[in-house]
Amino acid sequence: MIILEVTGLTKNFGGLAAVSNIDMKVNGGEVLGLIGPNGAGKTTFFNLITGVIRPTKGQVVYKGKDITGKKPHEIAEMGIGRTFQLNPLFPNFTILQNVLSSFQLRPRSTLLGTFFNTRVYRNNEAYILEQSLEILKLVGLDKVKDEMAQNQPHGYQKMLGVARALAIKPELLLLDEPIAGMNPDEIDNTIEAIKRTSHLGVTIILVEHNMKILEICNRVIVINFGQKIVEGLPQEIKENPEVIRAYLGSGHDTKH
Amino acid sequence: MSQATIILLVASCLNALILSSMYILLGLGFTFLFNIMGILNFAHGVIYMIGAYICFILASTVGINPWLAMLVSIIAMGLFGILLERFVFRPFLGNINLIIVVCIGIITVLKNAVSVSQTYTVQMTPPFVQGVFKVGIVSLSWERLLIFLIGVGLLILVLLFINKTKQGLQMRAVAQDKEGAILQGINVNYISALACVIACALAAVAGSLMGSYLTVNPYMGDDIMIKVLEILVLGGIGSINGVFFAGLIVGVMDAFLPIVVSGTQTQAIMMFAIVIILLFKPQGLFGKEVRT
Amino acid sequence: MGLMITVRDTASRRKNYIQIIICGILICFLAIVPLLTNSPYNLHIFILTLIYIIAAASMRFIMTSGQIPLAHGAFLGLGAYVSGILSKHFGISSWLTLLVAALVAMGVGTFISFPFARLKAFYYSMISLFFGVGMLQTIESFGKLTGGITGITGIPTLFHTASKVPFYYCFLALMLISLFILYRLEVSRIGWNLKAIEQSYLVAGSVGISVVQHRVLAVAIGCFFAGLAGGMYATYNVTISPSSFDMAATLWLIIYVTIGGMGNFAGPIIGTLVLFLLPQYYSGLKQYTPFISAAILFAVLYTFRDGLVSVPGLVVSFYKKRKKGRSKS
Amino acid sequence: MKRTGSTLLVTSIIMTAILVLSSLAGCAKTTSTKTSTTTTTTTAQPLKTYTIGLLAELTGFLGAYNTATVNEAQIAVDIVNEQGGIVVGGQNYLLKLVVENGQSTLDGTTAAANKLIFSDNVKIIIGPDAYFNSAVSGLCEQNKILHIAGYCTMQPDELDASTTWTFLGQAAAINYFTGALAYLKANYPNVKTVALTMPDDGSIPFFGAAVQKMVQDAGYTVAGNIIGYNNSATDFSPYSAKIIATGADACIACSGVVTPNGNILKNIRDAGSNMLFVICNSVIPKNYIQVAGAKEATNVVDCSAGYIGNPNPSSMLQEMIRRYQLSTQGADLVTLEYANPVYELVQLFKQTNSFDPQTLKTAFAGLTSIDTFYGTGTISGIKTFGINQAVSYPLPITTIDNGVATFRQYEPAIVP
Repeated sequence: MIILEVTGLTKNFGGLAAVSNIDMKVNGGEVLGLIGPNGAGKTTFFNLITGVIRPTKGQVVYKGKDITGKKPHEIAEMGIGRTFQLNPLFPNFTILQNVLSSFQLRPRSTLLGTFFNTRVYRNNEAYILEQSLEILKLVGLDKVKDEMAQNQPHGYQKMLGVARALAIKPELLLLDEPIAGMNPDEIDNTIEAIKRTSHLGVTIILVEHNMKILEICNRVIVINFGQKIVEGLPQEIKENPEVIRAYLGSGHDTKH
Repeated sequence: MSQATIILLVASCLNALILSSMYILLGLGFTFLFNIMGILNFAHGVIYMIGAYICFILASTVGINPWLAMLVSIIAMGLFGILLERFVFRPFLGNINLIIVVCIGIITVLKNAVSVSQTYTVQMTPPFVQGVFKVGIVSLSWERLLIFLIGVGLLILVLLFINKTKQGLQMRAVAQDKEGAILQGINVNYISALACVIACALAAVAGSLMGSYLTVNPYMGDDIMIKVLEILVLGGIGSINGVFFAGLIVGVMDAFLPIVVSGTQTQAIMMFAIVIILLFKPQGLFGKEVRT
Repeated sequence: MGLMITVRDTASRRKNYIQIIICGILICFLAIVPLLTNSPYNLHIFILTLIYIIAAASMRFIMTSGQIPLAHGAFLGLGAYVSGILSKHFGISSWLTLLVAALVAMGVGTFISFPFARLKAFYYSMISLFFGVGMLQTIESFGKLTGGITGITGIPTLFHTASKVPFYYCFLALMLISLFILYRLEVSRIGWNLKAIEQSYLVAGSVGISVVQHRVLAVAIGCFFAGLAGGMYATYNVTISPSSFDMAATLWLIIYVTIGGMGNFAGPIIGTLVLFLLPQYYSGLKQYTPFISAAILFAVLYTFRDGLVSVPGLVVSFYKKRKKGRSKS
Repeated sequence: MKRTGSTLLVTSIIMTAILVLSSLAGCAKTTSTKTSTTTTTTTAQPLKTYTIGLLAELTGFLGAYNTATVNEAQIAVDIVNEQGGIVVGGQNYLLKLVVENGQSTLDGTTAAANKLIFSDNVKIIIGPDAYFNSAVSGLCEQNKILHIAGYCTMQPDELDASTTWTFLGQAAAINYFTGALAYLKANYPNVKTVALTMPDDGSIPFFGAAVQKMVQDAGYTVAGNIIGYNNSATDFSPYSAKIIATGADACIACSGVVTPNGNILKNIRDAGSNMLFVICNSVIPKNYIQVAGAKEATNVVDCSAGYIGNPNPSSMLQEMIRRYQLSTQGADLVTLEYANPVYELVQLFKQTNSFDPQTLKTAFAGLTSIDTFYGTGTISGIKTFGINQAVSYPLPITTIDNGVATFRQYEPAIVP
C-alpha cells in the first residue's frame, strides 16, 4: 500500500529551481534511498514534505490526505518524523531530555493538567520516561543519557536525531544524511540502528550522497539539479552510467 | 491655494529632505553594526550626543574653528568606535541581552558624565555658515542647506565605499555570510572594527551639525535613537536600500505631521503607522524573506 | 513531571534541598521586613521591590522562549494606566482593576505577538519596541484621560490607611503566588517546550511542538503578570506618569534579569533585590548615583556574565578544583 | 587566569553581600540619625541646626537646571548662616538643607517626597520644579507639611483651593505671561491677532486654556488653535511654518525652554517673516540671541527672570550674584527658584519666631506682600489658582533688536 505520494513537486528560490517537478511513490514498510550529489536538492525536498517551506507547485499526499503546505508540527502529528543534517538536537538539554521533550503528541496532557500536575499528567510523564529509555536503548545511547547533548561526538548527535524522530511514533521517517561525516564503525552502528528501526515497521526515506547507504535500501531514487534522473534497485543504480557521471561530475567526497 | 499654503508646502518638503538626510546618516551606521556584528547598538544616540559635545567644547570653550572641531570630533569618535568594538561588543557577541545591558551601562555613564560636568548654560556650537538665501518665494538658511549637502555627500561617499573598495566588498561578504567570509580569509574583527569606526564617525558628523543647528544637551540623542530604530526596522533589518527609503518616509512624516496634528501626537501616529506596516510586512519594506 | 524525574539523582537532590532552604530563608526574611525597619520609606522601597520582582520574573518567562520583549516596561504602564483610570475616573474597586489591568495587558500582548510568532524571535523584539514607545506617546498626547506627560495623581488605593504594612503583606502574597505560578509553568512541559523552541525552532517544529502557540502563550502569560504588577504599582503609588514606563524601564528590567542571571528562575529575583536595594545605600551621592549603578553593572557583566545566581556554583567548582590540585600535588 | 577570575568572583560576592546587608543597615541607620538631628533642635547645645527639605530633579532632563537652582538655594542658606543664622525662641539656629532627588519623573518625585517626610522627618519642603508639584502638594496636605513650590505650570493638584499647605514662592509661567501681555497691550497697539505656541507636554488643556482666555479678555483674536510643539523634536521649522501660515501679527511663546523657543524664532526669521515674537519664561534674553543668532533675534519682546537690568538690586541679590559667579566661573544666575523660597522662609521665621509649620502657614497666608530677591512681592492668585498663596513680583521687560537686548521697564506681573 502507498503511504506517501508526491506529484510534480517544485520549489523555486528566486530564479533557480531547487526542486523541479518530482514525482514519487513510497510503499509502506520499505526503505527508500534518495541519493544525489551535494546541492542536488535533497534537503529542500525534505523541507517541502515536512512543511518547513511551502512548495511553489505540486502536491504531497500522505496516507490519502493532502498535506501540502501544512505547518511542521501538524505534519509531525500525522506521524512523519524527520532528522536534520546540521542541527539535529537541542544543544543545552541532556540526551534524555532531548528525547523526553520530543514526546509531544501521544500521550498528550492538557494545559491545565500540566499546570496543576494532575495524576494523568504524572502518569503520562512516567510513561514517556520509560518509552524514551527504550528508544535510547534502540539507538544505543542509553549509556550517555545524562550527558549534555552538545558535548557528544558527531555520530551520537546524529543518532540522537533519529531517537528524537522516533519519539513521535512515526510511520514515516525521513533521515537527512544519517551517516554524513561519520567514521566507519559509527556508520556500521547507525546502519544497524536504521535496520532495527525499519524492522519495527517504520517506513524510512533516507537522503544521502554517500553510495555506501545503498546496501540497506530496498529502492533508490537518484536526483540531480532538483530532478529525478533514475529510479531502481540498488544494484541497477550502482552500474547506471548517468549516476556515475553525476557523481564524477561533482566529486561527492569533496564535502567534509 | 493661497501663497501662505504654497510656502508652507514647499518649506515642509525642504524640511523633509533635510531631516531625511540626517536620519539616513545615522541609520546607515546603525545598520552597518547590525549587518556585520549582528548587534543592536542602543548607545548610538549617546555616541551622536558625545560627538556633538566634543565639537561644541572645542569650538566654543577652546575656541578653535568649528570645521576643525568637527574634524577632531569625527576622529575622536572613530577611535572611540575601535575601543567600543574591542572591549564592549566583541566580548559579548551573540548574546543580545548582554549587549543591551552593556549599552545601558555606556549610556548611563556618558549621559550623566556630561550632565554633571557641564554647568547649566545654553550650549550650542558656533554656526558653520550664516545667512539666508531665497529661492523664489521660499527662503532657506545656508545652515540647513549645509546640513543637507553634507548629509547627501557623505551618503554618496559611503555608498561608493561599500560598493567600490575592497573593504566595502569584504563588509558585504561578512554581512551576508560570516562563516563563509572567515573561510575566505577575511579578518572579521578588522571588518567589525571598521564598521564601528564608520558608524561612530557618521554619528559624530550628524551630532556636530545638529549641535550647531539646535543646541547641545545630554538628552539630544534619545529621540534620534528611536528614529534610527524606526528606520532600521521599517526599511527591513540590514538592508541598505531600506535605510534610504525608510529614512525618507520618516523624514517626510516628521516634516508634515506636525502641521496637521500637535506636538507629541506626531510621534504616536508615526509609531502606530510603523506598527501597522510591520503587521502586514513583518520583515520590513526591503527585508529579506524569513522562514519559520 | 518526567523532565524533573530525570534529574533526580542524589547530587541534584541535595542541590534542590539547598534551593528550598534558601527560598525559605528569603521568604522568612521578607516576611519580617516590616519588623526590621521602623521607617515607612524603607517599607516603600521594599514594596516597589516586590512589584518589580513580579515584572522581572514575568519578563524572564517570555525570554525563555527566545523572544526579548522590548515593551515590557510599557506593559507595566498599560496595566498601571488601565487600573488607574478605571479606579479614578470610573470608581471601580481597586481589587477588580488589578485583575482587569492584568487581563487587558494579556490581551494586547497576545494581539501584538501573534503575527510575529511564526517569524524569527528578533522581529517580535522590534515590534514590541515600537509598540511600547508608541503606547507611551499615545498616553502622553491624549492628555484629557491620561493627564499627558504629567500622568495621573490621586488614584484610589487598596487600603485606606496611612501605614504601608498592609500593602507590604498583600503585595508579598501576590508576589509569592505569581512566582509560584511562573515556576510551575517553567518546570512543567510548557517551560521545557519554550526552552526547546529557544534552542532550535526547526527541531522543535519537527517533533510536534507548535512554535506559534507556545510563543504566544509565553507572551500572554508574561504580559498578564506585567499588567498585574503595573496595576499594583498604580494602586500603591497613587501617582503614575509615562516617564516611569518608558524605554529605560524596559531596559532596566532586562538588566535585573541579566545581572541576576538569565539561566535560573531565581535570577530576576536576586537581580531585582540587589539592584533595587543597593541604590538606597549610596543615594546620598545625589547626581553621582548613576555612576555607581553603572560600575556595579560592568563589574558583574565582566566578572560573571551568567549573573549573580551563577556565583555560588562557580565558588563551589573553584574550591573543588583547588582541592583536586592539592590532592594531585 | 581562571584562578584569578574565580578569586575575583569570591571577593565580589562578599562585596555584594556586604553591600546588601549594609544597605538594609544603612536604611535603618539613616532613620535613626535623622530622628537624632530633629531631637537636637530640642536638646540643649551651643550650636543648633534646623533642617529644611529641598526637593529637586537632580538627574534626568531637568538635572542640569535644578543642580544650578539648588546651588543657588545653598548659597542663600550660606549667606543666612554667615549672618549668624536665625533666632527663634531666643535660641540661635543655623539652617541646613536636605536635598532629595526626584529623578525628573513624577514617581521619583513622589518617592523623594516620601523620603523627606518620613525618613528625613522635615516639616518644611521647598520645591520641586514645574508640574512635579502635583506629586507633592497632596502629600504635604495629608501630613501637614509646609510646601513652598518653586514653579507652577497650573496642572491639576499643583496649587488650588484644596492644597492649603502649598505656597508658590517664585514667579511662575503665568506671571511671565501676565507681564508680557500687559506690555504688549500698552506698547503695540497695531497688533490685533496673535498666534500662541507652547510645549505639548499636557499643559495645553490647563495652562493653555487659561492663557487663551487671558488673551481674549485682553481683546486680541487668537489665530488658529494653540500650536503645541514637541519639546524634543529634531527640527522645529515645521512649527515655525505653521505659525507663519496662521498669518498672525504676533506670536507669543507662552512658556517652554530656550531651545525650542529660540529655534522657532530662528526658523520664523529664516523663512522670511518679521512678525513680532513675544517670549515669556525665565530664560534671560542673551540665551535667545545665542540660540537664534544675532540677525534672527530681532523684533522680540521678552519677559524674563527678575535680575536682568535690575536698577537697584537688594544687597542680598548683589551678594547672591557675586557668590554664584565665584562658584561657577562667571555663569549667570538661573532663576533663584529655590533661593527665593529660602529667603521668604527666613522672613517668616523672624516674623513668627517659631518653626511650627501651622504657625508659619497661617502667617504666610495672612500676608499681602513679602520681600523677595527681586524686590517686594505681592501675594495673590485667588482668580487664577483659586487660592491666595502665589507670590508675584515685578518682572523686567526686555526687547531684542538685531541681537541687542535693551531693558525697557518693570511690569508688576501680578496674577489675578
